[in-house]
Amino acid sequence: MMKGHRTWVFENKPVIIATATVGGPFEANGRIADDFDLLHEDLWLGEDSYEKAHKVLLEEAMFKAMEKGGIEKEKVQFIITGDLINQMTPSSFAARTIGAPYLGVFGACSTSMEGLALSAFIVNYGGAEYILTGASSHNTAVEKQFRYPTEYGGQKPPTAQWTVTGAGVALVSPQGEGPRIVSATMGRVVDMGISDPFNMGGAMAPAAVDTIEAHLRDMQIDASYYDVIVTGDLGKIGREVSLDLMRQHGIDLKEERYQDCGLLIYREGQPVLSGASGAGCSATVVYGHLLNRMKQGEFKRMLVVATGALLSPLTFQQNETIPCIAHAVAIEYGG
Amino acid sequence: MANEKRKKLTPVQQEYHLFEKERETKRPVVKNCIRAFFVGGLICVIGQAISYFYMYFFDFTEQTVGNPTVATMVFLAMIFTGLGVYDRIAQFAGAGSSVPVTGFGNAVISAAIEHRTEGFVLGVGGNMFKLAGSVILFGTFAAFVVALIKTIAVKWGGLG
Amino acid sequence: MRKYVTMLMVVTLLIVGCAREKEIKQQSLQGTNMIKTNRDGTAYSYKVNQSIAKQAVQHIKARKEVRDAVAVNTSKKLLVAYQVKHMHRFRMKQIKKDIEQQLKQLFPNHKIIVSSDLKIFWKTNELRDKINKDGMNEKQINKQIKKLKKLSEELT
Amino acid sequence: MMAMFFWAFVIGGIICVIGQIMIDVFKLTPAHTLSTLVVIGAILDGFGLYEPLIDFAGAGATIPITSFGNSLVHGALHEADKHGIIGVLTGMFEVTSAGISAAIVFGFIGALLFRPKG
Repeated sequence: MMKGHRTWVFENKPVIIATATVGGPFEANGRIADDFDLLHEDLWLGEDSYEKAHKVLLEEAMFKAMEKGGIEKEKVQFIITGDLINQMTPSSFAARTIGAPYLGVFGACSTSMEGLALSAFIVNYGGAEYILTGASSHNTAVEKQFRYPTEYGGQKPPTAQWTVTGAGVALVSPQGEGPRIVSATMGRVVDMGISDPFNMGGAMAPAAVDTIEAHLRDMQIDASYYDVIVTGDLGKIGREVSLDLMRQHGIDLKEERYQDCGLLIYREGQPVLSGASGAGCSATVVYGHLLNRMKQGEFKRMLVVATGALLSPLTFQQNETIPCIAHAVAIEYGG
Repeated sequence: MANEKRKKLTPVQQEYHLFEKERETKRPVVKNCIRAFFVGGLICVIGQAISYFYMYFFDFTEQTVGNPTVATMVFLAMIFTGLGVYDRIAQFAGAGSSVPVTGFGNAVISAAIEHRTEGFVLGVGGNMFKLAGSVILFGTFAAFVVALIKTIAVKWGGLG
Repeated sequence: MRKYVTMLMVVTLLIVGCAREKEIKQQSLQGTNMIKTNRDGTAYSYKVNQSIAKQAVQHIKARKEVRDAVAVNTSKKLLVAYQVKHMHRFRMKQIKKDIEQQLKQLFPNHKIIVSSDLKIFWKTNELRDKINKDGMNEKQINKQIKKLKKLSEELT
Repeated sequence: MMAMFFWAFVIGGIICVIGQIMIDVFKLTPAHTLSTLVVIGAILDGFGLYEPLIDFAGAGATIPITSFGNSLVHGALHEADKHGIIGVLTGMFEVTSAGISAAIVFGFIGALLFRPKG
């Protein structure tokens, strides 16, 4: 049901019956390594190219999610995934392996919540029994495409972020045990004129604020309604900027209730500069770490605002600014 | 360049620009420069040592020793790039490791290694100069213009 | 684009400026001479008289820019290799011209070969020591000088 | 010889600092920075200033990428001296070829030997 201008409220509260996350070596050294289902020691995952490794990440996460949800791959009705690679080949190739109808979605690093919102919508209106949705990214595959060759010695400024190697997948179903999806607010493209591709957090912060504001307005609730509001990958700078922006707009948000996936995933001292980013960032942290904490009863209501920077290497070279987007999904458990 | 770009922005965007700038972690310019100075200087000292080595043991003069020295430095760049060390050094040293000829070598070699998965012809061959190509292009073209002007000036202007 | 060009010019000027400044600076750092030469810098030859070389070395060493010099000669040729004090190295081309001129005036009957190259300096030094010790004949020295001349003229 | 090492260190370091300033202050990409430095090297040699710098600082001036521009101009001028204006075109790579050919050869060998470590 539509509420306000751009929020869906799901009366049937679709359930995330199972999730799975897969990570790489860098994530294995991170803060939330225990929340991953599968961690790889080798960035290549035994494949002969980074792109293939990227595909394998997503495949493994999908199979693991199905295994945990106790279903066969024939029962999956839709796959809704996306990633950052040109023409989204890792997602498409992984979908080829599963063989279910496939909808590729692109929202850059906000893909995870875009997929989850769409899945919830379809499931809510009886469109499917089981939907696999997720997002993935692979550090070196993404670096290779967006920046320089991985072995190239270019100094990154302190505003830069580290692309996560990982895939997070959720299995969404109309009934079952697990966290429930109650509402979702779709983002609009916000461009505040930042053009530095090494400052994604600063570019994406206004998009996150825009979506959070819209969600609260549409739902007619206060920020304190949620036990925790989690942004996708704003990093240190983006988080600070967005907090100040919200204060400026009169939204009172307690600092400890405002988390960022990009800051949760890695340990202090890992050379990630401003924090983590990438489509896999919000996917792995939400589907792994945060839902685990939810199931342990740490919090009941969570709003996940995944943020994405919709740029390409081409637009950057053509001196375009970076348009950004954020999608919010509210998840509740217990209570 | 940054200013020109900013002019095209709307007032709201400009306001946000300033808002964001205030909260952005500044680049540690002074620290970076000091690091660049020491690492860059050190690489040049290594180059000088290699020069003396070639001059002492082979028939190279100060004039001709540049080529073997450069080749050796590029070779070292290959080893360090291949072992995955050069990008680590670069994150510390910045321009200190990219301005010396080793940085040029690193740009070529890293691209070559990276695109090996696309095959030797289309991958390695096609992408080798994707970073360093501009250096060759602008170096060659600038040299062409400079040399042309100078030649003309000397020949017909009686200069030089 | 204009900004880019201005920046380019600024940086160029900066480098030029810095380079000039260094030139004016005092000789604060002067390398020690690592090559040992005879006290007079020349050698006595049994067969070929090295007095011309001896004279040349004296004249060149008298110049304030020159740190060290070594020379050998035959009856027709004079090969002089010298090292410039570091702070004068910016003007090496000019110094070379001056020295060439000076030597031509001093020894009009000799073909003068001058080099400031370190390698040539080493080699000349070696050659001189050899003349000193073994007493090479005119032909042998000529051959060596020719070789060094060729080496000093190589560009790449 | 020690003076040579010292000045190689200082001049080489200074050139790298200029590059760092271009990256950090003028926000240029590495490719822009290196291209600019090469052009500066070519221009300096045009004014006859780079050669003295090499005399003075040795590897401190030959190792930074600026020397690339310098030697391109040098080769061109050398050939132009011998063969007139057409030499400008043909002589360009005469002196510089070592850097480029070394990069090509070792780049290919590198591709045969290594894979990116990430």
